[in-house]
Amino acid sequence: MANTLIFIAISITLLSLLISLYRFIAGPEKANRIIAFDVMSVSTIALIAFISVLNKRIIYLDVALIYGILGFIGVLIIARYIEKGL
Amino acid sequence: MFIAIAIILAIVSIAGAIMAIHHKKLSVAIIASGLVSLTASVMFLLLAAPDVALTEASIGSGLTTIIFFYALNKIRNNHD
Amino acid sequence: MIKKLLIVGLLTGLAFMFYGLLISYNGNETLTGLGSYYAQNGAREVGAANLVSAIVVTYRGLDTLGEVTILFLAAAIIGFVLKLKKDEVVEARPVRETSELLTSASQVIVPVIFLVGVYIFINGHLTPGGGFQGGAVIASGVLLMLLANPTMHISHNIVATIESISGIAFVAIGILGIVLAGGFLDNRLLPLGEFGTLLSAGAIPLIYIFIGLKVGAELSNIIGTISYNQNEKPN
Amino acid sequence: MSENNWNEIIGGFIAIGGSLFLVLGSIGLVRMPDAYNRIQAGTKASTLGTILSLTGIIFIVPDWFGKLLLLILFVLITNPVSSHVLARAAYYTKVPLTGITKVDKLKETLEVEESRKAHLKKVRIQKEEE
Amino acid sequence: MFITLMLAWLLLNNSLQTEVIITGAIISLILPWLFCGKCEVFTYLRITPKALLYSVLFIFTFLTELIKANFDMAYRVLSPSLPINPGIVEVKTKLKSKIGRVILADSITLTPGTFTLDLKDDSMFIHWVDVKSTDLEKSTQLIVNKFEKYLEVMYG
Amino acid sequence: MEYIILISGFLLVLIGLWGILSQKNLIKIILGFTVFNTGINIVMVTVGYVKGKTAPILDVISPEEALTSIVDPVPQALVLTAIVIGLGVTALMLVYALKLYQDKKTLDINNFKDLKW
Repeated sequence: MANTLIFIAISITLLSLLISLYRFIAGPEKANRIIAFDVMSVSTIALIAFISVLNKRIIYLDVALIYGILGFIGVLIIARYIEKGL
Repeated sequence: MFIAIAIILAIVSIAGAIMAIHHKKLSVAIIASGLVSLTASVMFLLLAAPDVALTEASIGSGLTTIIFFYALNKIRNNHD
Repeated sequence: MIKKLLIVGLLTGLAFMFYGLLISYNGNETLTGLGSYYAQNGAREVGAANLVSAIVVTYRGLDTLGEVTILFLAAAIIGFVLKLKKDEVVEARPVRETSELLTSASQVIVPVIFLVGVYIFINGHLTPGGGFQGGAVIASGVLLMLLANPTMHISHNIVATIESISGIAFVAIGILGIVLAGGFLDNRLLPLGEFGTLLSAGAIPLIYIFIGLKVGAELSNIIGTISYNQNEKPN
Repeated sequence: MSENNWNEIIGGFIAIGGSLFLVLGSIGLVRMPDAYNRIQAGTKASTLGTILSLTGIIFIVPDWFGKLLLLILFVLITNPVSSHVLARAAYYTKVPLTGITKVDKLKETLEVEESRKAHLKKVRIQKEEE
Repeated sequence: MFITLMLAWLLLNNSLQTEVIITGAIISLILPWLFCGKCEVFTYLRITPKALLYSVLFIFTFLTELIKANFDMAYRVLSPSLPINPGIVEVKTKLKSKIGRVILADSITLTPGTFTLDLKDDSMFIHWVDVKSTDLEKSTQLIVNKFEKYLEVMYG
Repeated sequence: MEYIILISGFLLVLIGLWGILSQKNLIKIILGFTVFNTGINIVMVTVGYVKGKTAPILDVISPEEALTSIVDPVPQALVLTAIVIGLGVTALMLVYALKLYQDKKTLDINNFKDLKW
C-alpha cells in the first residue's frame, strides 16, 4: 500500500523535473536558467529520499545531504559570477 | 518503476549534454554540464552504488563546476 | 567540410562497436571472479562493513597512495603555472560587496558543513563515503567562506603544514603495517573490534582521517590558487 | 500491524501532497512573466514540497527521524538564502522587470544615492581645484 | 555553538552509543576552536522562559504562514488570468542582531507573495507579488510585524 | 533498467567525443572531455551491476549471506579512483587553457599554430 502511494509521488516528482527542464532549455536569460537549475536540484533531493525508502537503506540519505550542500554552493557561485563579484 | 525514473533521467542527461556541447554562451554550457553530472549521480544511486554517487555529486558536479567558473571569470576579466 | 564527414564516419564506427557490446550484454545474474572473493572474505579479513572502502584502502592501498600523489602533483603544477608571471601589473578589479544576509547565514552554515565532512570521513567504513568525499565537502566549506568574504585569502602555510603532516602520517601507518602485521597498509595493526560499530575495522578510520585532511587541504589549495585574483596590488 | 499500516498510508498521502506542490512550483516557473515572479513561485513551492515529502517519509519509516530532520532544517535554511542571492544578482545585472510592475522603491533609493555620490564627488573636485 | 554542533552530530549519526557520543564531543570541541571569530552569531541568544515560549509561538506562526503562502501561490499559478500585481516596496525593521535579521529575512521570503531583495542598514527592499500599499508604514505593518514581535523578544 | 542506463552512457560518450572533435573553443573541448568521462563511468558501473541485488555495504545484511545479495564492488572502487583523478586532469587542462589565453588573447584552437609544420 505504502509502495503504491510512493510510486504515485515519484511519478509526480518526475513530471515536475520535466516541466522545469523546459524552463531550463527555453529560459531567455541566464537568471531564469539558474532558477530552473535550483528547483531541479531541490526536487531531486525528494526523489533520492523516495528511492531510499523503496530500497529500505538509510545510507542513501547521506547522498541527499551532500546533494543539498553542493547544489546550494553551486547556485551561490553562479549567482556571484553573473553579478561580477567572484 | 525504476525504469520510468531511468528513462526520465536519460532524457534529462542527454538534453543537458547536447546543450553543453552546442550552446553559444559558455556559462550556460557549463551549467548544463553540471546538470549532466547531477543526473549521472542519481543513475549511480539506481545502480546500487552509493559510494560512487556521493563521489560524483561532490567532486564531479560540485568542484568541477566551481573550477570552470573561476577560470571563466579570469578570462572575462582579461577580456573587458 | 571533409573534416566533419570524417568525424561523423568515425563516430558511426564507434556507435556500431557499442551496438555490438550492447547486444552481447544481458545482465549479470551472479557475482564472478574477484568480486565473489571480496564478498566472501572481505568482511572477515578486514572487518569493514563498506566493502568498497575496504577495497580502496587495504586491498588496493597502493593505488590510493598514487591517487593522492597525483592530486598533490596537480595542485603543485597549478600553483606553478599560475604564479609564473609576476612582473605584469594588473589593476585591481572592483569586487561587488556581498549582501549582509549571505555573510551572516554563512557563519551558521559553514560549521555544519565542516561537521558533515568530518562525519563522512570518520564513518567511511560503515556508510558510503570516505576520505575523498569528505575532503571535497571540507573544500566546499572553505569555498563558502571565500564566497562570503571575497577579500579573504587562504594562508598557504597552514594548508601546506596540514597537508604534509597528514601525508607523512599516512605513509607511516603503511610502514607500521609492514612491521606489525602482514604488509604495507595492512589495517590489522589495531584490533578489529566489533563488526559494524564506529571504532571497528582496525586502522581504516585512522587512514581515512589522514586521507580526508590531505585531500581537503589539496583541493582548498587548488581553489585558493585559481581564485587568487590579483587583488593584492592596490591601484 | 494495523497501526503501522495506518502510519504508512498517512505518510504516503503527505508525500503525494509534497510532490503536488513541487509540480505547482514548476508550473509557476513556466507561466510567470518575469524572473522575479519565477523566483517567488520556485522558492516557496520547492521548499514546502520537499519538506512535506520528507515529513511523509518520517511517518513511513520512523527510525530515520534524525537524518530526515537534519535534511529538513538544512533545506529550510539554505533555500531562502540562495534565492535571495540569486534575486540580488539578477537585480543588479539589470534583468528587466515585467511591464505591469507598479512600484520600484529600490530603484528610487539607488538613484537618490547615486545623485548624492555624484554631488559629493563634484564638490570634492571643486575643492581640489580651488 | 558546542550545543548546536553536538545536536547536529547526534541527528546525523542517528544512534546513541557511547563511542559515537565521545567522538562527537571531541569534534564539536575542536571545530569552534578553529572558527573562534565566528562565535559572535550565537551570543545574542537569550535563554529565558519567555523567550522559549515565544520561539515555540514563532515556529507555529511560521508554519501556518508557510502553508498559507503555498495555497496562495497555487491559486495564483492555476487561475488562467494570472492575477499578479508585482512591485518592489521598502519596509523598516527594528532588529539589530545578525541572526535575528537572517531569520526575519528567511521568514519574509517564505510567506505569502513576498521575498527579500536587498538589505540596507535598517530598511529592507521586498518584492511583492500583489502590492496592497506603497506606503512605508502600512507595508511595514503588513509584512514585518507579525514576525518581528516574536523575534524581538528572542534575539533583541 | 540497466539497459536504458547503458544506452544513455554510450550516448553520452558519443556526444562527448563529437564535442571534442568538432568544437573550436578550448573551454568547449574541455567540457566535452568531462561529458565523455561521465559516460565512461556510467558504463563501467553498469557492467558491475547484478540484477536485483543491493549495495555492497553490510549494515543490514550479515556477512555470511553477502555472496548472494550484493553487487560487484570492484568496478565501483575503480570508478571512485577515476572520478577523483578526472578532477585533477580537468583542473590541469583548464589552467593550461588559461595560460594559452594569457599569451595569445584567444581561445580558438585554429590560432595555435606553433607546432604546425
